[in-house]
Amino acid sequence: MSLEQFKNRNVGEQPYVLIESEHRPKSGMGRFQRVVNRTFKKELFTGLYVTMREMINTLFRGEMAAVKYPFEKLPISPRYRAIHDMLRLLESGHYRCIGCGLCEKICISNCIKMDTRYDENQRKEVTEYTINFGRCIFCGYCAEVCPELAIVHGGRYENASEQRASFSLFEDMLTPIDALKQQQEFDGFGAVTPNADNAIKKTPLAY
Amino acid sequence: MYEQIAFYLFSVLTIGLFLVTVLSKNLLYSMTALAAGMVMISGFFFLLGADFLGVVQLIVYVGAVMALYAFAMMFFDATRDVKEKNPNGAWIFLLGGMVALMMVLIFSAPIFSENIQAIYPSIAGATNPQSVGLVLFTKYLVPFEVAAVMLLVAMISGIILAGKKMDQSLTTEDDVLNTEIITEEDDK
Amino acid sequence: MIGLNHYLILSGLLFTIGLVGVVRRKNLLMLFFATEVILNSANIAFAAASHYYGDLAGQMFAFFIIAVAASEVAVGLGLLIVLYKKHGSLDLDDLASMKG
Amino acid sequence: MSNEITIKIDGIEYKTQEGEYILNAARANDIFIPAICYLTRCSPTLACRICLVEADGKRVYACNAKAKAGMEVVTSTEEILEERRAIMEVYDVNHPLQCGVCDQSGECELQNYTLELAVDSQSYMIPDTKRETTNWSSVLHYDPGLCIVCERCTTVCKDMIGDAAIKTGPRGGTALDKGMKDAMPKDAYSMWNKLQKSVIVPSNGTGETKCSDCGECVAVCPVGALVSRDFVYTTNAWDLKRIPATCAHCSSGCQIYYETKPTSIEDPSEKIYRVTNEWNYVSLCGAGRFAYDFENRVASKDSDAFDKAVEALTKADSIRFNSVISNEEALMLQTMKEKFGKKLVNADAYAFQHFLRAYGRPAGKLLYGSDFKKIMKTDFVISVGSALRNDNPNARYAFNNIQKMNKGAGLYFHPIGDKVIADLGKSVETFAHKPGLEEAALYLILDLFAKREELPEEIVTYLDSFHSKGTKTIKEKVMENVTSTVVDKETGESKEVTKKVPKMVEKEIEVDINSLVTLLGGAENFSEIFEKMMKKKSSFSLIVGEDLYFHPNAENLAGLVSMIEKTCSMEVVLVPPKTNSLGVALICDLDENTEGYTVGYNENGDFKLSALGDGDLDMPAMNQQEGTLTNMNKRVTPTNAALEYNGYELNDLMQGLKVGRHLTVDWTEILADKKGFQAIAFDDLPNGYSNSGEEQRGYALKNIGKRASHALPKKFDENMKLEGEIAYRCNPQRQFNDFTDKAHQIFESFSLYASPARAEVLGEKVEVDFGTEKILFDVATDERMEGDIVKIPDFKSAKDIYALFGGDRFKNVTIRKV
Amino acid sequence: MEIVNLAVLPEVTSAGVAIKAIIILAIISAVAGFGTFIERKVLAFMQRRLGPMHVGPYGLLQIAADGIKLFTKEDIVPQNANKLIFKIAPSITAATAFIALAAVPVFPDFTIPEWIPLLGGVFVPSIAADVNVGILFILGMMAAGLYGPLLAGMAQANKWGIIGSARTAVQFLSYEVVTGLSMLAPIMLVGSLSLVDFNNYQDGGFTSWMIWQQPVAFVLFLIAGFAETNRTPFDLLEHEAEIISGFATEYSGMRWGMFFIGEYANMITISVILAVVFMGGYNDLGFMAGWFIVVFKIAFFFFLMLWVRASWPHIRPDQLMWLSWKILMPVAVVNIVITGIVMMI
Repeated sequence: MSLEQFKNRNVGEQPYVLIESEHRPKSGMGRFQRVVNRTFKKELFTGLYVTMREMINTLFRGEMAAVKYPFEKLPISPRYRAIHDMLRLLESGHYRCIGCGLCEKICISNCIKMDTRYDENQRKEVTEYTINFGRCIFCGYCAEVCPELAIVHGGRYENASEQRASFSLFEDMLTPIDALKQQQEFDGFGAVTPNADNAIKKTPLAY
Repeated sequence: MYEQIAFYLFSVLTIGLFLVTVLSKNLLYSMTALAAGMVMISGFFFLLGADFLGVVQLIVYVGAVMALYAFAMMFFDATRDVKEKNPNGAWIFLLGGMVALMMVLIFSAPIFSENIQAIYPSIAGATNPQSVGLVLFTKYLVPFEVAAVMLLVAMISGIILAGKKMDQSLTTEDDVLNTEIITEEDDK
Repeated sequence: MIGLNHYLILSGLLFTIGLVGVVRRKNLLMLFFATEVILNSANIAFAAASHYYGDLAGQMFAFFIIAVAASEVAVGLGLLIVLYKKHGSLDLDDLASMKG
Repeated sequence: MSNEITIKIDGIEYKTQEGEYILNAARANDIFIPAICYLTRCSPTLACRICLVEADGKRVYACNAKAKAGMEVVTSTEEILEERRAIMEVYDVNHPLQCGVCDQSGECELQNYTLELAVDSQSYMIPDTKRETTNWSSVLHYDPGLCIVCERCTTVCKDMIGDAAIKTGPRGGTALDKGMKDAMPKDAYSMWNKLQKSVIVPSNGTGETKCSDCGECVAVCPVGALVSRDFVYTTNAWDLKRIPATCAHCSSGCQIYYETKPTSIEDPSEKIYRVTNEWNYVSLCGAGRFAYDFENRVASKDSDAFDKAVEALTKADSIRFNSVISNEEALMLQTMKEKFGKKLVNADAYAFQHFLRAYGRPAGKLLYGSDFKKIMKTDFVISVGSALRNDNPNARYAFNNIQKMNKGAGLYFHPIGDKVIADLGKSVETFAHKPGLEEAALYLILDLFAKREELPEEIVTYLDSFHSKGTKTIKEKVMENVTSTVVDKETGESKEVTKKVPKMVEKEIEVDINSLVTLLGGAENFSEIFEKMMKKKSSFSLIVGEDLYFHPNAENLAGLVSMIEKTCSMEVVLVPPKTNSLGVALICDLDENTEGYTVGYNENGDFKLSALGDGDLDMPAMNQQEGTLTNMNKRVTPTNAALEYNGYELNDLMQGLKVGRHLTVDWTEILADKKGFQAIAFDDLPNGYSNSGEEQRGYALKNIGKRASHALPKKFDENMKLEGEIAYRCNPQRQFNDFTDKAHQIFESFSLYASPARAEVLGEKVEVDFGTEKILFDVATDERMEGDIVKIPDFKSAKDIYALFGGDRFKNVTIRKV
Repeated sequence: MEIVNLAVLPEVTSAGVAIKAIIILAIISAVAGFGTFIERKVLAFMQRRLGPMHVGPYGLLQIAADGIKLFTKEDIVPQNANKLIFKIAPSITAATAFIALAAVPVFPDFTIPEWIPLLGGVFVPSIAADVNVGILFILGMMAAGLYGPLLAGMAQANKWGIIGSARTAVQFLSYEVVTGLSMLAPIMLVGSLSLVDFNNYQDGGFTSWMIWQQPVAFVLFLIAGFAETNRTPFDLLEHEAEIISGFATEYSGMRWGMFFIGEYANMITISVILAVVFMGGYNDLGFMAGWFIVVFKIAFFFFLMLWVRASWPHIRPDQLMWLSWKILMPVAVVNIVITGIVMMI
């Protein structure tokens, strides 16, 4: 945007409101009146009143806003994008990751690494899977690209570490098998779109 | 007993601190030592029953005068050592010693004369501030007023001297000629 | 017992210290400090005399000395600042523009 | 050879050769015609039918139709597009949606063409058939579920490799609904019909291929159906870093890519996951493809050992090495010889150097005249003195390819019979002659192919002395006229009809009997066979192998080969015995025997420098160093370091001796001083192929001429042939040297190899008495060998087999059962 | 340096003075430390937070944790600093604050009951050193207290420190004038400089409190008190948003902690003076004992300081000067004149 355009841009359409600034008193008397007004009517004692009211509300009416963080945590939005979770299949309990490596490929900070092998059941098995949280920028591409909805962002946001690079291994991120029933799945990021069934072109693969 | 201990303690401290003041190369040390010495001197005043004088010493000397010195020192570089060519010390100390001796002799003259009468004797039953007030506002009223005027004049002249275009350099003659007295404008 | 002599001797010593400072130092601020020392030594002498003779005149003088000292500081410091701004130094040897 | 013609493709004129397939002509000119099943150097398979184009208004398959002058080709029309789309849809029917875990991981041609032809819906369906994955061999993994039966693998195995180890077999799938035929495009239907019936199976009827495990089928597979067993599900192709290199196992010097990636999450050091090649232009052998993990992992520089090595080199009198080194290293060793007077000893290159010099003397050339590129264009190939299957896989591929692609013929002279060679084509004649009679073989070739007028008198007389007249009874078919009376049923008329009836008649004819053929163990009716073989043949080639270099009369043989080249208008190529024997032979001035204190480089010595990790100082293996190799196509090809090497290399030692350069590759440019090499910096060497298949790797050596000196070849002595128990110094296939042995996927053992019949006699373990030394060997059976001669491998340098054989490849030995 | 004028109080034994001194030192220093806890709690509540919670029940032992932290922290002395002055400065703040307390009567005088061993029967005076210039002494000592931040700022070779000490000099000098002048009117009424006399002057119950006679002086002293103790909204000496930490920029560990102890002791001194001079002191109020009710008075002023801190923003240095010289000082002078006129009439 050139300077000319910048100056001529139409400000009027935007919802700006001009605030009337207080008139500066000209005479000494006016100034005195302003001091008196400020002191007794508006500012000083209103300030004291507000803080006192808050204190009373806090102490006696239970309007305490603080959460004792390490001991109690606020529920986090299911859409929150923190440390990754590896999900399991709800039916069998087997982990969903098939080791396709798409997350590894798409990761823009190059922090996902996996080792795979050919297992006894002739399937691709993920032997190790790590995310370097020193590098991860939580962009969510991995969750978006995952064809099996195996990797999603979870709500674990405490990722401070003593080391520059903190790694999470597959087991750390995987839903514990006994917590399988609590595994939640939400519409939205990294999930099947609500109208996914309609979007797929019907192919006669009825067999 | 207490008086003696206090006197000697204060004496040693005062002399030491004032020596530091006079001999130190560092302005900050000098200033600090001088201020501390002032506090000690107020201690003497308390010992001598001049409570009011002691408090005035504390408030005026320690609280105001020395603070002004400190404030002025911020314009100079207080952490740097003072570089000055000191003349040969021996002569000065000899001279100083002789003067001291003479002073002591002069001051101790009253010891031998017992006939000195108190012009303004202490008022019995009045506390020190009361008696000071009584004397000050009767016999010394005119000097007191003069002193007050003098202080006022000093204050104004100090402001004018130091306040001249504080933000500008005064290194050229022209600047000095062109400077105006700037009074603080009320822009509130 | 502490007598007047003690105070007078103390006062004399302090005066000497102040005097040595005044003669010896070349830095204007140091000169001021030394002057303060001299003034205080006088104050002690006055207060002591006042105490031992039961005469309040001594204290009165001390008050006036304090007042003079305060005035001196106000004017003197203003002058010092002007000087420093002009010459960049407070050394007496440097302030020799009037020297023939 | 053939004439240059002009054809029009999509309205633009292009030049191509007459008889070239349209598809190849288009590809050479960077025009895209989709094709799945066609392989450039193989015969058209016609399985995919997707290369459909319109030539002069008719629909033809571009891979199969030859270009004619003035032909107008349209690569895509509405109908063709529809047809192609239908074909791709059919290919996608029931193809598992496992792209996420498929090892092809994006390099998939099925994916590419599906997208290219915009297949976004499916019009056809059929029940799927369950197909189990199988392992065909130690290296081949086949998933028929993913297979689209394009038959590339079978084609390459037959036409290029010559194993023909796999073929299409029945799938057992549901038959197509007949109604489909009308409902869908014709070609798509027939393609589907075939696809629905077949999968790929080993052609020997068992579950295992028992082939030479070259893995070329894996390379050409367009989908993830054929994968190396070691590679299955270990990584995605996109994670691999491709490092262009030259295979360092045999003298073919094939172009390869080492594909590397960090080993695992715990171990960040790079590891080679697989080797790939430009399979359209070059074929690898099993060693090249699977023997890649021969690197010498060294933790750090061992300065003590280095100091000792410098000391050892300073006081050494001779340096012993083999030819698995780069040209640069050879030059360094030569520099050491020139500067410090060390003797350079290299068993394999020494013989080759001598042979090469003797061969070049009469011709006035430094090098042999031809290369394998040219040989593959000929239609009659002769191999002398090389166990083709084992010595050089690429020579064998060329031999085979000539039979399959050029409708060629071949003669194979070798004392040990080889079933694979015999099976390469009907027109291949093998001579299992006695060892020592190689001269006779060359004289036979002279006799058969030489233009008599160009030969010296003496030779003509000498050759004529082998011919004699004889008679032979043959049966001949003669047509006789037989007249009979036939009654017409309708009219009742009788008619005389004359018919021609064949009749066999015995006949005596006069034949020319060649005693050389008899001597070499040729077929009785060789002259007739040869007459058939020579039909429609125009170009000839000769592959000369290692046996000749190590022959007692090597010099005479070299003279004969030279004469053959001159008088028979034959393309001649010598197969260097080891990786860089040609380079070493050209660069180094070799000595015969060691003397005094010896430093061995990958060989035994008083002080051993070794890239195998068993020496006194570690050296980098060929996949850890940069440099150039001289291959048998007389090309100087660059190779790059695929893996990290932390230790010292030879150049560091040279620096220790104050004659080093900054980098090893700084030596590349100064190779130019030597015999045909050029002054090109290593970093400027190209490494690739053009679309038309032109090789652009490094540069070709110049064949510098020199003064010719003529000497007539000597006559041969029939008594030189060896009788009795004979051992032959020959490696099992896929084993070439210590490095292939080190690789984990190559496991051919260091044993005595014998034909099945002989192995049965020998039992499990034998002691071989070389006269000077006795060695215990396990007996291994080589299913494809024939005859009584046993093979003793030389790939372990530690065993010093060369010394035991004493400069010959055949040796009379005593074998005792243990 | 306590000035103990034994001649003035002949009935007071040195044991009593010592006990009083110990009481003051022990209680005030404890309260000064505890003040930080109170402050954090009160500020937290006013911002709907919990404040310190984890050390001890309701965070009561937070002060101990803070103390341990301050004592064990590394004592950093900057390389270019004037090291001696840098080290002395914090103790000046703390020392002057406690010396000033020597002349402050917090509780009425009492005699320790006979049944207490060793100390039974000792008379404990209401004031440790009842100098007849008590109120002026306190003001003087608090004026001397300005050397703490002043020297600290000048000694640390840091430009924020210099700015901090400059502000110290300006702010303390200006507001000493206001404190002195505002206190003058009550002094005129009482006719004595001794705080005990102030207390006795107001023994007539609620209505005789000085605040009703001198409301202007009360407000002026209250405002000046905030400035003298370096409390919000006048905490320009170490205003983080402007000058990092002002005079305390380079301080760490216990030296930094001493500034705080001094500040809290000064807060208590000001609270006590306000309670004694204007709010009836430790006189009994109705049925409530004086020593009991005075605690509430002091606590109220202490709380007021926290309350104001939670409520009001900082002001600019020029506004501070403007307030001092153009509003408060003239008002104080006028107040004195009016008081004098009223007294004459």
